[in-house]
Amino acid sequence: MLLFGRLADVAGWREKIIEAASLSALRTRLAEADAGLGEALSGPSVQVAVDKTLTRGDLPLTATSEVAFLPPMSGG
Amino acid sequence: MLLFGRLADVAGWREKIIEAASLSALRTRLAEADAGLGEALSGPSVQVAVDKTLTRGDLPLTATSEVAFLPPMSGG
Amino acid sequence: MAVILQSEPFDPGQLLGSFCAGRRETGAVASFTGLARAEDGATMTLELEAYPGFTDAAIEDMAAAAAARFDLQDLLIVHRTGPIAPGEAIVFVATAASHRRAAFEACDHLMDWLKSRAPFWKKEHGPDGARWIEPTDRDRTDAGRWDEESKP
Amino acid sequence: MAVILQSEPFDPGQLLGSFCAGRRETGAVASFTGLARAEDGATMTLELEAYPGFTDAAIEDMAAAAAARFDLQDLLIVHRTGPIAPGEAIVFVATAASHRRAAFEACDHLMDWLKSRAPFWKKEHGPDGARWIEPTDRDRTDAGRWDEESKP
Repeated sequence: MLLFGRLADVAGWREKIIEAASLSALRTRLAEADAGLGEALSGPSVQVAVDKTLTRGDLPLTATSEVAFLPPMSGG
Repeated sequence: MLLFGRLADVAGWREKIIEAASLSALRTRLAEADAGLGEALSGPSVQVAVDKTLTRGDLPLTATSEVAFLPPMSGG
Repeated sequence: MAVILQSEPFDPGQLLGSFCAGRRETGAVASFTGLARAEDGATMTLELEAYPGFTDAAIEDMAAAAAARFDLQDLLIVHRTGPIAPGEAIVFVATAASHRRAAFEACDHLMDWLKSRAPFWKKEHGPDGARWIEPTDRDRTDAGRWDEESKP
Repeated sequence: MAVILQSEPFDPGQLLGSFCAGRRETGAVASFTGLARAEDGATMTLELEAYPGFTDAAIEDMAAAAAARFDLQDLLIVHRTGPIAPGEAIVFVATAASHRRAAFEACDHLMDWLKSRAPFWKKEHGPDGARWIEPTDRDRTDAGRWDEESKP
Protein backbone atom coordinates (compact mmCIF):
# COMPACT_ATOMS: atom_id res chain seq x y z
CA MET A 1 0.00 0.00 0.00
CA LEU A 2 1.01 3.58 -0.68
CA LEU A 3 0.78 6.89 1.19
CA PHE A 4 0.95 10.27 -0.53
CA GLY A 5 1.58 13.87 0.47
CA ARG A 6 1.35 14.69 4.17
CA LEU A 7 0.15 11.15 5.02
CA ALA A 8 3.63 9.83 4.20
CA ASP A 9 5.11 12.46 6.52
CA VAL A 10 2.71 11.44 9.33
CA ALA A 11 3.61 7.74 8.90
CA GLY A 12 7.31 8.19 8.20
CA TRP A 13 7.03 5.82 5.22
CA ARG A 14 5.54 5.90 1.70
CA GLU A 15 5.16 2.26 0.73
CA LYS A 16 4.64 -0.99 2.63
CA ILE A 17 3.40 -4.51 1.99
CA ILE A 18 0.61 -5.33 4.47
CA GLU A 19 -1.67 -8.37 4.53
CA ALA A 20 -5.39 -7.64 4.92
CA ALA A 21 -8.55 -9.25 3.57
CA SER A 22 -10.43 -5.97 3.18
CA LEU A 23 -10.02 -2.20 3.29
CA SER A 24 -11.57 -2.02 6.77
CA ALA A 25 -9.19 -4.73 8.03
CA LEU A 26 -6.28 -2.77 6.55
CA ARG A 27 -7.43 0.45 8.28
CA THR A 28 -7.73 -1.39 11.61
CA ARG A 29 -4.25 -2.88 11.26
CA LEU A 30 -2.71 0.52 10.38
CA ALA A 31 -4.46 2.24 13.32
CA GLU A 32 -3.26 -0.45 15.73
CA ALA A 33 0.34 0.04 14.60
CA ASP A 34 0.18 3.86 14.54
CA ALA A 35 -2.77 5.67 16.15
CA GLY A 36 -1.77 9.03 14.61
CA LEU A 37 -1.71 7.56 11.15
CA GLY A 38 -5.01 5.76 11.76
CA GLU A 39 -6.62 9.08 12.62
CA ALA A 40 -5.04 10.87 9.64
CA LEU A 41 -6.33 8.17 7.27
CA SER A 42 -9.88 8.34 8.59
CA GLY A 43 -10.30 12.06 7.87
CA PRO A 44 -13.17 12.89 5.48
CA SER A 45 -10.81 14.55 2.99
CA VAL A 46 -8.68 11.42 2.50
CA GLN A 47 -9.60 9.39 -0.60
CA VAL A 48 -8.76 5.76 -1.21
CA ALA A 49 -7.73 4.20 -4.51
CA VAL A 50 -7.63 0.45 -5.02
CA ASP A 51 -5.63 -0.60 -8.06
CA LYS A 52 -5.48 3.07 -9.15
CA THR A 53 -9.26 3.52 -9.09
CA LEU A 54 -10.96 5.74 -6.49
CA THR A 55 -13.32 3.81 -4.26
CA ARG A 56 -15.72 4.41 -1.35
CA GLY A 57 -16.71 2.24 1.60
CA ASP A 58 -15.32 -1.20 2.28
CA LEU A 59 -13.91 -3.55 -0.38
CA PRO A 60 -12.32 -7.03 -0.26
CA LEU A 61 -8.61 -7.09 -1.10
CA THR A 62 -6.44 -9.76 -2.72
CA ALA A 63 -2.73 -10.46 -2.43
CA THR A 64 -2.05 -8.23 -5.46
CA SER A 65 -4.31 -5.30 -4.55
CA GLU A 66 -2.59 -1.91 -4.55
CA VAL A 67 -4.18 0.40 -1.99
CA ALA A 68 -3.30 4.11 -1.96
CA PHE A 69 -4.41 6.71 0.59
CA LEU A 70 -4.66 10.15 -1.03
CA PRO A 71 -4.83 13.37 1.00
CA PRO A 72 -6.44 16.47 -0.60
CA MET A 73 -4.81 17.05 -3.98
CA SER A 74 -3.14 20.39 -4.45
CA GLY A 75 -3.21 20.49 -8.23
CA GLY A 76 0.00 21.01 -10.17
CA MET B 1 1.21 60.75 -50.28
CA LEU B 2 0.51 57.05 -49.69
CA LEU B 3 -2.25 54.62 -50.62
CA PHE B 4 -2.84 51.36 -48.75
CA GLY B 5 -4.71 48.11 -49.37
CA ARG B 6 -7.27 48.12 -52.17
CA LEU B 7 -6.83 51.88 -52.77
CA ALA B 8 -3.36 51.19 -54.19
CA ASP B 9 -4.89 48.56 -56.49
CA VAL B 10 -7.55 51.05 -57.67
CA ALA B 11 -4.91 53.73 -58.38
CA GLY B 12 -2.21 51.46 -59.76
CA TRP B 13 0.37 53.13 -57.50
CA ARG B 14 1.22 53.24 -53.77
CA GLU B 15 3.26 56.40 -53.33
CA LYS B 16 3.44 59.77 -55.11
CA ILE B 17 4.63 63.30 -54.46
CA ILE B 18 1.78 65.73 -55.12
CA GLU B 19 1.66 69.46 -54.38
CA ALA B 20 -1.45 70.69 -52.59
CA ALA B 21 -2.10 73.39 -49.99
CA SER B 22 -4.77 71.42 -48.17
CA LEU B 23 -6.38 67.99 -47.89
CA SER B 24 -9.41 69.13 -49.88
CA ALA B 25 -7.16 70.51 -52.64
CA LEU B 26 -5.32 67.19 -52.69
CA ARG B 27 -8.59 65.24 -52.99
CA THR B 28 -9.72 67.50 -55.89
CA ARG B 29 -6.43 67.03 -57.71
CA LEU B 30 -6.53 63.23 -57.27
CA ALA B 31 -10.16 63.05 -58.47
CA GLU B 32 -9.35 65.18 -61.55
CA ALA B 33 -6.50 62.83 -62.52
CA ASP B 34 -8.45 59.61 -61.78
CA ALA B 35 -12.22 59.75 -61.22
CA GLY B 36 -12.33 56.12 -59.99
CA LEU B 37 -9.68 56.81 -57.38
CA GLY B 38 -11.42 60.06 -56.38
CA GLU B 39 -14.60 58.12 -55.70
CA ALA B 40 -12.76 55.34 -53.81
CA LEU B 41 -11.04 57.92 -51.57
CA SER B 42 -14.29 59.70 -50.70
CA GLY B 43 -15.99 56.57 -49.30
CA PRO B 44 -17.08 56.87 -45.64
CA SER B 45 -14.90 53.91 -44.62
CA VAL B 46 -11.65 55.50 -45.85
CA GLN B 47 -9.62 57.19 -43.10
CA VAL B 48 -6.93 59.82 -43.62
CA ALA B 49 -3.68 60.14 -41.68
CA VAL B 50 -1.50 63.25 -41.91
CA ASP B 51 2.03 62.69 -40.63
CA LYS B 52 0.92 59.30 -39.26
CA THR B 53 -1.91 60.73 -37.17
CA LEU B 54 -5.57 60.05 -38.05
CA THR B 55 -7.46 63.22 -38.91
CA ARG B 56 -10.98 64.31 -39.93
CA GLY B 57 -12.21 67.12 -42.17
CA ASP B 58 -9.93 69.53 -44.02
CA LEU B 59 -6.39 70.46 -42.98
CA PRO B 60 -3.69 72.70 -44.45
CA LEU B 61 -0.65 70.84 -45.80
CA THR B 62 3.01 71.81 -46.03
CA ALA B 63 5.74 70.67 -48.40
CA THR B 64 6.77 67.95 -45.94
CA SER B 65 3.30 66.67 -44.99
CA GLU B 66 2.84 62.91 -45.41
CA VAL B 67 -0.77 62.10 -46.30
CA ALA B 68 -2.00 58.48 -46.23
CA PHE B 69 -5.41 57.17 -47.32
CA LEU B 70 -6.35 54.09 -45.31
CA PRO B 71 -9.14 51.71 -46.38
CA PRO B 72 -10.86 49.57 -43.69
CA MET B 73 -8.21 47.74 -41.72
CA SER B 74 -8.42 43.98 -41.70
CA GLY B 75 -6.47 43.35 -38.53
CA GLY B 76 -3.50 41.01 -38.60
CA MET C 1 7.90 45.11 -23.49
CA ALA C 2 8.62 44.76 -27.19
CA VAL C 3 6.60 45.10 -30.39
CA ILE C 4 8.27 43.88 -33.57
CA LEU C 5 7.01 44.02 -37.17
CA GLN C 6 9.10 41.93 -39.53
CA SER C 7 8.92 40.51 -43.03
CA GLU C 8 11.17 37.51 -42.21
CA PRO C 9 9.64 34.26 -40.88
CA PHE C 10 10.06 33.64 -37.16
CA ASP C 11 10.08 30.58 -34.90
CA PRO C 12 7.47 30.85 -32.11
CA GLY C 13 9.37 28.28 -30.03
CA GLN C 14 12.52 30.38 -30.05
CA LEU C 15 10.51 33.48 -29.07
CA LEU C 16 8.80 31.69 -26.16
CA GLY C 17 12.07 30.16 -24.99
CA SER C 18 13.77 33.57 -24.79
CA PHE C 19 10.70 35.16 -23.23
CA CYS C 20 10.54 32.59 -20.40
CA ALA C 21 14.28 32.43 -19.74
CA GLY C 22 15.69 33.84 -16.51
CA ARG C 23 12.38 34.78 -14.89
CA ARG C 24 12.28 34.32 -11.12
CA GLU C 25 9.16 36.27 -10.15
CA THR C 26 6.89 35.34 -13.06
CA GLY C 27 4.40 32.59 -12.32
CA ALA C 28 2.54 32.60 -15.60
CA VAL C 29 3.39 32.99 -19.28
CA ALA C 30 0.56 32.73 -21.81
CA SER C 31 1.28 32.74 -25.52
CA PHE C 32 -0.64 32.70 -28.75
CA THR C 33 0.68 31.81 -32.18
CA GLY C 34 -1.43 32.53 -35.25
CA LEU C 35 -0.54 30.37 -38.24
CA ALA C 36 -1.45 30.79 -41.90
CA ARG C 37 -3.85 27.97 -42.79
CA ALA C 38 -3.69 26.26 -46.16
CA GLU C 39 -7.56 25.98 -46.18
CA ASP C 40 -7.32 22.79 -48.29
CA GLY C 41 -5.32 24.61 -50.92
CA ALA C 42 -7.75 27.53 -51.27
CA THR C 43 -5.27 30.07 -49.91
CA MET C 44 -1.86 29.97 -51.49
CA THR C 45 -0.33 33.04 -49.89
CA LEU C 46 -1.41 35.66 -47.42
CA GLU C 47 -0.04 39.17 -47.74
CA LEU C 48 -0.11 41.70 -44.93
CA GLU C 49 0.49 45.36 -45.54
CA ALA C 50 1.51 47.63 -42.67
CA TYR C 51 2.13 51.39 -42.55
CA PRO C 52 5.54 51.65 -40.87
CA GLY C 53 5.55 54.24 -38.09
CA PHE C 54 1.75 54.12 -37.89
CA THR C 55 1.00 50.41 -37.47
CA ASP C 56 3.77 49.79 -34.93
CA ALA C 57 2.88 52.96 -32.98
CA ALA C 58 -0.77 51.83 -32.75
CA ILE C 59 0.28 48.36 -31.54
CA GLU C 60 2.68 49.85 -28.99
CA ASP C 61 -0.06 52.10 -27.58
CA MET C 62 -2.39 49.14 -27.29
CA ALA C 63 0.32 46.96 -25.70
CA ALA C 64 1.12 49.62 -23.08
CA ALA C 65 -2.57 49.96 -22.20
CA ALA C 66 -2.94 46.18 -21.87
CA ALA C 67 0.22 45.93 -19.73
CA ALA C 68 -1.24 48.49 -17.32
CA ARG C 69 -4.77 47.08 -17.36
CA PHE C 70 -3.70 43.49 -16.64
CA ASP C 71 -0.69 44.37 -14.46
CA LEU C 72 1.71 42.50 -16.74
CA GLN C 73 5.36 42.02 -15.90
CA ASP C 74 6.28 41.82 -19.57
CA LEU C 75 4.88 41.23 -23.04
CA LEU C 76 6.15 40.49 -26.52
CA ILE C 77 4.34 40.94 -29.82
CA VAL C 78 5.93 39.83 -33.09
CA HIS C 79 3.91 40.33 -36.28
CA ARG C 80 4.79 39.35 -39.83
CA THR C 81 4.28 41.70 -42.77
CA GLY C 82 4.49 41.00 -46.51
CA PRO C 83 3.79 37.59 -48.09
CA ILE C 84 3.27 34.66 -45.69
CA ALA C 85 3.18 31.02 -46.84
CA PRO C 86 0.71 28.41 -45.45
CA GLY C 87 1.95 26.90 -42.18
CA GLU C 88 4.08 29.93 -41.34
CA ALA C 89 3.47 31.95 -38.19
CA ILE C 90 1.74 35.31 -38.71
CA VAL C 91 1.66 36.59 -35.17
CA PHE C 92 3.11 35.69 -31.78
CA VAL C 93 1.99 37.22 -28.49
CA ALA C 94 3.42 36.31 -25.08
CA THR C 95 2.38 37.80 -21.74
CA ALA C 96 4.06 37.39 -18.35
CA ALA C 97 2.25 37.94 -15.05
CA SER C 98 2.32 36.77 -11.45
CA HIS C 99 -0.83 34.73 -11.93
CA ARG C 100 -2.35 32.88 -14.82
CA ARG C 101 -5.71 34.65 -15.09
CA ALA C 102 -4.01 37.98 -15.93
CA ALA C 103 -1.60 36.34 -18.38
CA PHE C 104 -4.42 34.53 -20.23
CA GLU C 105 -6.80 37.49 -20.32
CA ALA C 106 -4.13 39.91 -21.52
CA CYS C 107 -3.02 37.54 -24.29
CA ASP C 108 -6.61 36.90 -25.38
CA HIS C 109 -7.38 40.63 -25.31
CA LEU C 110 -4.27 41.56 -27.31
CA MET C 111 -5.07 38.93 -29.94
CA ASP C 112 -8.69 40.10 -30.27
CA TRP C 113 -7.47 43.62 -30.85
CA LEU C 114 -4.66 42.61 -33.23
CA LYS C 115 -7.00 40.44 -35.32
CA SER C 116 -9.79 42.97 -35.64
CA ARG C 117 -8.44 46.48 -35.10
CA ALA C 118 -4.71 46.58 -35.72
CA PRO C 119 -3.90 48.72 -38.78
CA PHE C 120 -3.03 46.02 -41.30
CA TRP C 121 -4.43 45.38 -44.76
CA LYS C 122 -4.68 41.73 -45.66
CA LYS C 123 -4.74 40.17 -49.11
CA GLU C 124 -5.25 36.51 -49.94
CA HIS C 125 -3.68 35.18 -53.11
CA GLY C 126 -5.55 31.99 -54.07
CA PRO C 127 -6.19 29.92 -57.19
CA ASP C 128 -9.01 32.32 -58.17
CA GLY C 129 -6.85 35.44 -57.85
CA ALA C 130 -6.29 37.90 -55.05
CA ARG C 131 -8.76 39.59 -52.71
CA TRP C 132 -8.56 42.05 -49.85
CA ILE C 133 -9.97 40.78 -46.54
CA GLU C 134 -12.01 42.76 -44.03
CA PRO C 135 -12.60 41.83 -40.37
CA THR C 136 -15.20 39.11 -39.78
CA ASP C 137 -18.24 39.64 -37.58
CA ARG C 138 -16.68 37.16 -35.14
CA ASP C 139 -13.55 39.32 -34.91
CA ARG C 140 -15.67 42.37 -34.12
CA THR C 141 -17.67 40.46 -31.51
CA ASP C 142 -14.50 39.14 -29.85
CA ALA C 143 -12.91 42.58 -29.68
CA GLY C 144 -16.20 44.06 -28.47
CA ARG C 145 -16.19 41.81 -25.40
CA TRP C 146 -13.45 43.96 -23.93
CA ASP C 147 -15.32 47.21 -24.59
CA GLU C 148 -18.24 45.89 -22.55
CA GLU C 149 -15.96 44.83 -19.74
CA SER C 150 -14.21 48.17 -19.56
CA LYS C 151 -17.47 50.06 -18.94
CA PRO C 152 -17.71 51.27 -15.33
CA MET D 1 -2.40 14.32 -28.14
CA ALA D 2 0.29 13.70 -25.55
CA VAL D 3 0.48 13.88 -21.76
CA ILE D 4 3.95 13.64 -20.24
CA LEU D 5 4.97 13.57 -16.56
CA GLN D 6 8.71 14.00 -16.10
CA SER D 7 11.17 14.79 -13.34
CA GLU D 8 13.70 16.40 -15.71
CA PRO D 9 13.50 20.16 -16.48
CA PHE D 10 12.06 21.06 -19.88
CA ASP D 11 12.32 24.04 -22.23
CA PRO D 12 8.87 25.51 -23.04
CA GLY D 13 10.28 27.12 -26.19
CA GLN D 14 11.43 23.80 -27.58
CA LEU D 15 8.04 22.24 -26.80
CA LEU D 16 6.13 25.07 -28.53
CA GLY D 17 8.48 24.98 -31.53
CA SER D 18 7.90 21.26 -32.09
CA PHE D 19 4.18 21.60 -31.44
CA CYS D 20 3.76 24.35 -34.09
CA ALA D 21 6.04 22.79 -36.72
CA GLY D 22 4.58 21.40 -39.91
CA ARG D 23 0.96 22.44 -39.30
CA ARG D 24 -0.93 23.48 -42.43
CA GLU D 25 -4.54 23.44 -41.22
CA THR D 26 -4.07 24.87 -37.73
CA GLY D 27 -4.85 28.55 -37.41
CA ALA D 28 -4.34 28.93 -33.68
CA VAL D 29 -1.95 27.61 -31.04
CA ALA D 30 -2.39 28.80 -27.46
CA SER D 31 0.13 27.86 -24.80
CA PHE D 32 0.59 28.32 -21.11
CA THR D 33 3.80 27.92 -19.14
CA GLY D 34 3.68 27.84 -15.36
CA LEU D 35 6.96 28.81 -13.71
CA ALA D 36 8.12 28.34 -10.15
CA ARG D 37 8.31 31.79 -8.53
CA ALA D 38 11.07 32.68 -6.12
CA GLU D 39 8.59 34.78 -4.04
CA ASP D 40 11.42 37.08 -2.96
CA GLY D 41 13.37 34.17 -1.60
CA ALA D 42 10.52 32.73 0.47
CA THR D 43 10.24 29.59 -1.62
CA MET D 44 13.47 27.77 -2.18
CA THR D 45 12.18 24.64 -3.86
CA LEU D 46 8.81 23.29 -4.89
CA GLU D 47 8.23 19.56 -4.80
CA LEU D 48 5.44 17.84 -6.68
CA GLU D 49 4.42 14.29 -5.91
CA ALA D 50 2.44 12.29 -8.47
CA TYR D 51 0.98 8.78 -8.33
CA PRO D 52 2.28 7.16 -11.52
CA GLY D 53 -0.47 5.35 -13.40
CA PHE D 54 -3.14 7.32 -11.51
CA THR D 55 -2.07 10.95 -12.04
CA ASP D 56 -1.25 10.53 -15.73
CA ALA D 57 -4.45 8.53 -16.36
CA ALA D 58 -6.53 11.30 -14.75
CA ILE D 59 -4.81 13.97 -16.86
CA GLU D 60 -5.26 11.92 -20.04
CA ASP D 61 -8.99 11.51 -19.35
CA MET D 62 -9.33 15.23 -18.78
CA ALA D 63 -7.30 16.05 -21.91
CA ALA D 64 -9.44 13.77 -24.09
CA ALA D 65 -12.62 15.39 -22.76
CA ALA D 66 -11.22 18.89 -23.42
CA ALA D 67 -10.11 17.92 -26.93
CA ALA D 68 -13.66 16.78 -27.72
CA ARG D 69 -15.39 19.70 -25.98
CA PHE D 70 -13.30 22.38 -27.73
CA ASP D 71 -12.85 20.50 -31.03
CA LEU D 72 -9.06 20.60 -30.76
CA GLN D 73 -6.78 19.39 -33.51
CA ASP D 74 -4.04 18.55 -31.01
CA LEU D 75 -2.84 19.19 -27.49
CA LEU D 76 0.28 18.69 -25.43
CA ILE D 77 0.62 18.65 -21.65
CA VAL D 78 4.03 18.34 -19.98
CA HIS D 79 4.15 18.39 -16.18
CA ARG D 80 7.16 18.26 -13.90
CA THR D 81 7.28 16.04 -10.83
CA GLY D 82 9.80 15.98 -7.98
CA PRO D 83 11.82 19.00 -6.82
CA ILE D 84 11.57 22.15 -8.99
CA ALA D 85 13.88 25.15 -8.56
CA PRO D 86 12.70 28.81 -8.77
CA GLY D 87 12.47 30.01 -12.37
CA GLU D 88 12.02 26.51 -13.75
CA ALA D 89 8.91 25.53 -15.70
CA ILE D 90 6.40 23.39 -13.79
CA VAL D 91 3.78 22.87 -16.47
CA PHE D 92 3.38 23.47 -20.20
CA VAL D 93 0.08 23.20 -22.05
CA ALA D 94 -0.38 23.82 -25.79
CA THR D 95 -3.62 23.56 -27.74
CA ALA D 96 -4.12 23.63 -31.51
CA ALA D 97 -7.41 24.54 -33.16
CA SER D 98 -8.75 26.08 -36.34
CA HIS D 99 -9.68 29.28 -34.55
CA ARG D 100 -8.25 31.16 -31.63
CA ARG D 101 -11.27 31.20 -29.32
CA ALA D 102 -11.26 27.38 -29.02
CA ALA D 103 -7.48 27.26 -28.57
CA PHE D 104 -7.54 29.89 -25.80
CA GLU D 105 -10.54 28.47 -23.97
CA ALA D 106 -9.22 24.91 -24.06
CA CYS D 107 -5.80 25.99 -22.74
CA ASP D 108 -7.38 28.11 -19.99
CA HIS D 109 -9.74 25.28 -19.04
CA LEU D 110 -6.96 22.66 -18.94
CA MET D 111 -4.82 24.91 -16.74
CA ASP D 112 -7.68 25.59 -14.32
CA TRP D 113 -8.20 21.87 -13.95
CA LEU D 114 -4.50 21.04 -13.68
CA LYS D 115 -3.92 23.72 -11.02
CA SER D 116 -6.90 22.82 -8.84
CA ARG D 117 -7.95 19.24 -9.48
CA ALA D 118 -5.09 17.24 -10.98
CA PRO D 119 -3.90 14.55 -8.57
CA PHE D 120 -0.64 16.08 -7.39
CA TRP D 121 0.60 16.78 -3.90
CA LYS D 122 2.67 19.91 -3.59
CA LYS D 123 5.26 20.76 -0.95
CA GLU D 124 7.13 24.04 -0.56
CA HIS D 125 10.60 23.93 0.97
CA GLY D 126 11.38 27.43 2.27
CA PRO D 127 13.65 29.05 4.86
CA ASP D 128 11.07 28.21 7.57
CA GLY D 129 10.86 24.54 6.64
CA ALA D 130 8.54 22.55 4.40
CA ARG D 131 4.76 22.66 4.11
CA TRP D 132 2.14 20.88 2.03
CA ILE D 133 -0.01 23.16 -0.14
CA GLU D 134 -3.74 22.82 -0.76
CA PRO D 135 -5.68 24.46 -3.63
CA THR D 136 -6.48 28.15 -3.13
CA ASP D 137 -10.04 29.48 -3.20
CA ARG D 138 -9.10 31.25 -6.43
CA ASP D 139 -8.11 27.91 -7.99
CA ARG D 140 -11.47 26.41 -7.01
CA THR D 141 -13.36 29.42 -8.38
CA ASP D 142 -11.46 29.30 -11.66
CA ALA D 143 -12.09 25.59 -12.13
CA GLY D 144 -15.72 26.09 -11.10
CA ARG D 145 -16.30 28.49 -14.02
CA TRP D 146 -16.26 25.54 -16.37
CA ASP D 147 -18.73 23.51 -14.33
CA GLU D 148 -21.23 26.37 -14.62
CA GLU D 149 -20.71 26.57 -18.35
CA SER D 150 -21.20 22.87 -18.90
CA LYS D 151 -24.64 22.87 -17.26
CA PRO D 152 -27.42 22.38 -19.83
